[in-house]
Amino acid sequence: MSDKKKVLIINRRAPYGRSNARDSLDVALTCGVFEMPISLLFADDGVFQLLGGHQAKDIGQKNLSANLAALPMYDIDQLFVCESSLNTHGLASDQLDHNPTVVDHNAIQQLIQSHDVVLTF
Amino acid sequence: MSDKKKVLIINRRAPYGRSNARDSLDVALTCGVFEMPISLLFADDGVFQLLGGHQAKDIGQKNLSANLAALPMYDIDQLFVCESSLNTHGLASDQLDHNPTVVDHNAIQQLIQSHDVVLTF
Amino acid sequence: MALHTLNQPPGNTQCLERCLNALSDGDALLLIEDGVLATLPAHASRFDAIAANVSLFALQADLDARGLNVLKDARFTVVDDGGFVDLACEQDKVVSWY
Amino acid sequence: MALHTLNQPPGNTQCLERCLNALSDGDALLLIEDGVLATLPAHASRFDAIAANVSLFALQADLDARGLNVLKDARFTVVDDGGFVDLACEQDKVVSWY
Amino acid sequence: MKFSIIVQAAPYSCQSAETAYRFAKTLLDTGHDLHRVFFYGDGVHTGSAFASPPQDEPNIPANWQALAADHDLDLVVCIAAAVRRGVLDDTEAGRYSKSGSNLAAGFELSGLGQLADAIAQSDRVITFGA
Amino acid sequence: MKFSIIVQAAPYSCQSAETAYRFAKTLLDTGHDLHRVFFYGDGVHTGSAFASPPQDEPNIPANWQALAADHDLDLVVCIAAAVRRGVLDDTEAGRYSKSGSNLAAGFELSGLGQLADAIAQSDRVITFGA
Repeated sequence: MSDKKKVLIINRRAPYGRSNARDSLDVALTCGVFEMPISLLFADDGVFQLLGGHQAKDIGQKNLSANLAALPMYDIDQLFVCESSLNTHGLASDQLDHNPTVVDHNAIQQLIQSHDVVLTF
Repeated sequence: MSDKKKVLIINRRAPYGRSNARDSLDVALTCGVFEMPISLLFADDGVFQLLGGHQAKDIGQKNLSANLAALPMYDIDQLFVCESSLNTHGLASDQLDHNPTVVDHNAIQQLIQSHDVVLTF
Repeated sequence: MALHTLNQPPGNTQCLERCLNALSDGDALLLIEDGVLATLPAHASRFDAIAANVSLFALQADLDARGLNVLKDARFTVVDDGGFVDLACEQDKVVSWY
Repeated sequence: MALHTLNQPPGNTQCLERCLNALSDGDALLLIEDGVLATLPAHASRFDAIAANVSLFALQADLDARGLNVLKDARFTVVDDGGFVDLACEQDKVVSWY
Repeated sequence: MKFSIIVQAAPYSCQSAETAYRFAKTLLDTGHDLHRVFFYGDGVHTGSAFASPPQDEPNIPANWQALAADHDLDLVVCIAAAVRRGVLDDTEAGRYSKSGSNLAAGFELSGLGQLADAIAQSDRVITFGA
Repeated sequence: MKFSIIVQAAPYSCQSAETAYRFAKTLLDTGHDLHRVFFYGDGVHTGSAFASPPQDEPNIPANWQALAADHDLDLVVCIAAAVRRGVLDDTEAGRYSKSGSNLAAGFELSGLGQLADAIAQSDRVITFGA
């Protein structure tokens, strides 16, 4: 790698209904292997990826939260969650796993501007 | 065919962005070939399927409106469009091709109840 | 009478509203897949305008997958896959909102 | 500064709002595919809250396909595929909303 | 009661593909009939013999094949949707001069007339969409 | 300027698959470089050699192949996404004991590391999503 680009991955989809959440996590972990600085933002229905207590066996999938737990092993610790999305769904940040930082729309604009590459899932 | 089931097809997607509109039309025409009574309801972004003046050549697709023009040949003349969807997009029924009947939410409930099978696209 | 299924999350407002506006007296609504996210109390008011005798259901496996069993609003009856099939039999037709 | 592309129709409110809330001063927004349906004057007020120096564009081929060239709101500048590439070069990065 | 099922969702991308299978298995387990399963749109990829998911994930095409073998199911893949998406039986592979075919055993390619027939013949038609 | 493109959309179902191709062709026609195209999710079906669209519709896999031949492009199909969806090269077909392979010439199966590399090497990364 010639360059350590800072990558922001924005996760907007609910877990399980579509494969976006899992696809996104695979990209994040791979970038982590290559030691690229990664930030993850969870917004819209994507905030449900962080909610605890998933039991996905009966729908033939693996728990996403277990995979998210692997992030620190790749030094991925910059996790953000959109405040207005939490409010929309009546969720509090202490119901979420992985200790994301709560951010508003202005902070999200700053995240986009301060990273070199932005991927959306 | 043992039975002439009345089929309602609800079209909710914008044309071209996804294949739903074309897939739906193919089902409608096939049911027409088998002389099944078909009604078509256009709602939400699906109302744009009826807007005139499509020129889809540059995006590598065929004009959907030309295919819709084939419906009368299969005796499919029960076309409905959702009033609130037209209002949402600021469209008037006289901007639409194929002379759909404008219906409100109550009439849509009646359409669903009065058909034997409802398909959504 | 119809069984309506909805598999879209509440963020897909257009799909949820379309489904709710299509419900008639005696119909049943079953939330499946990402649709079960609408069982959260924060979304309860969206269901206030529907007819009183429309029954509301949510699919067990999908609630479990998303950790919503303990969080969901009480007016949704939880059904398993057998209950899904039963609902499809009890109603005259099935309308899928997706 | 970023080029934002949006390919979802205005009925996907969550995606449109998310995109609009993400725009910063100097960014550009290009509506593509079903996204161009938001160029209708009925949706103009949705764009009122964005920063004054965010430029708004819509892709020619997608407007043509949907019969919107004569209907679209005047504040959207029409670009062809070459203009799309140019916008991606002029801005530092591309953010795709879909 | 006699059901037919329309599957429009691609396996591994959309949960609907798995929900459709679970619904089919449950209705058969509880004594109902399944007249036909019609795979349409991206649902045609369910009929791919080449799908090779990891060992610890469900193999949705194989699950349908096993169910079809147990219950003599009619698994119809829309031919127009399948051919453009690269799901071919031997006949279509020959017609388009391809090196091989990939329609899984237990599935067949056929036209939308099979969907019209399913609508006419079934007590309930249920769509699993994408 | 050096671009990389991520394609997540399935041809024939999502217009994004066609938009991505048009964008790639335009940037090459106007003198820019295309470092890599990475097909991910349902976008992997773009690499199917079996896709057989009607004569009067665009053949998106063939269009990419022609563009790759003209410009020596690197068309990478995500191996994990492809294998589970039934897009196989000869090696994977052998590994899973399948009757044949269907990855189109001009495409190659590889891992997500190729996406990370594309991000590192390119001035612009643009996603065409589904």
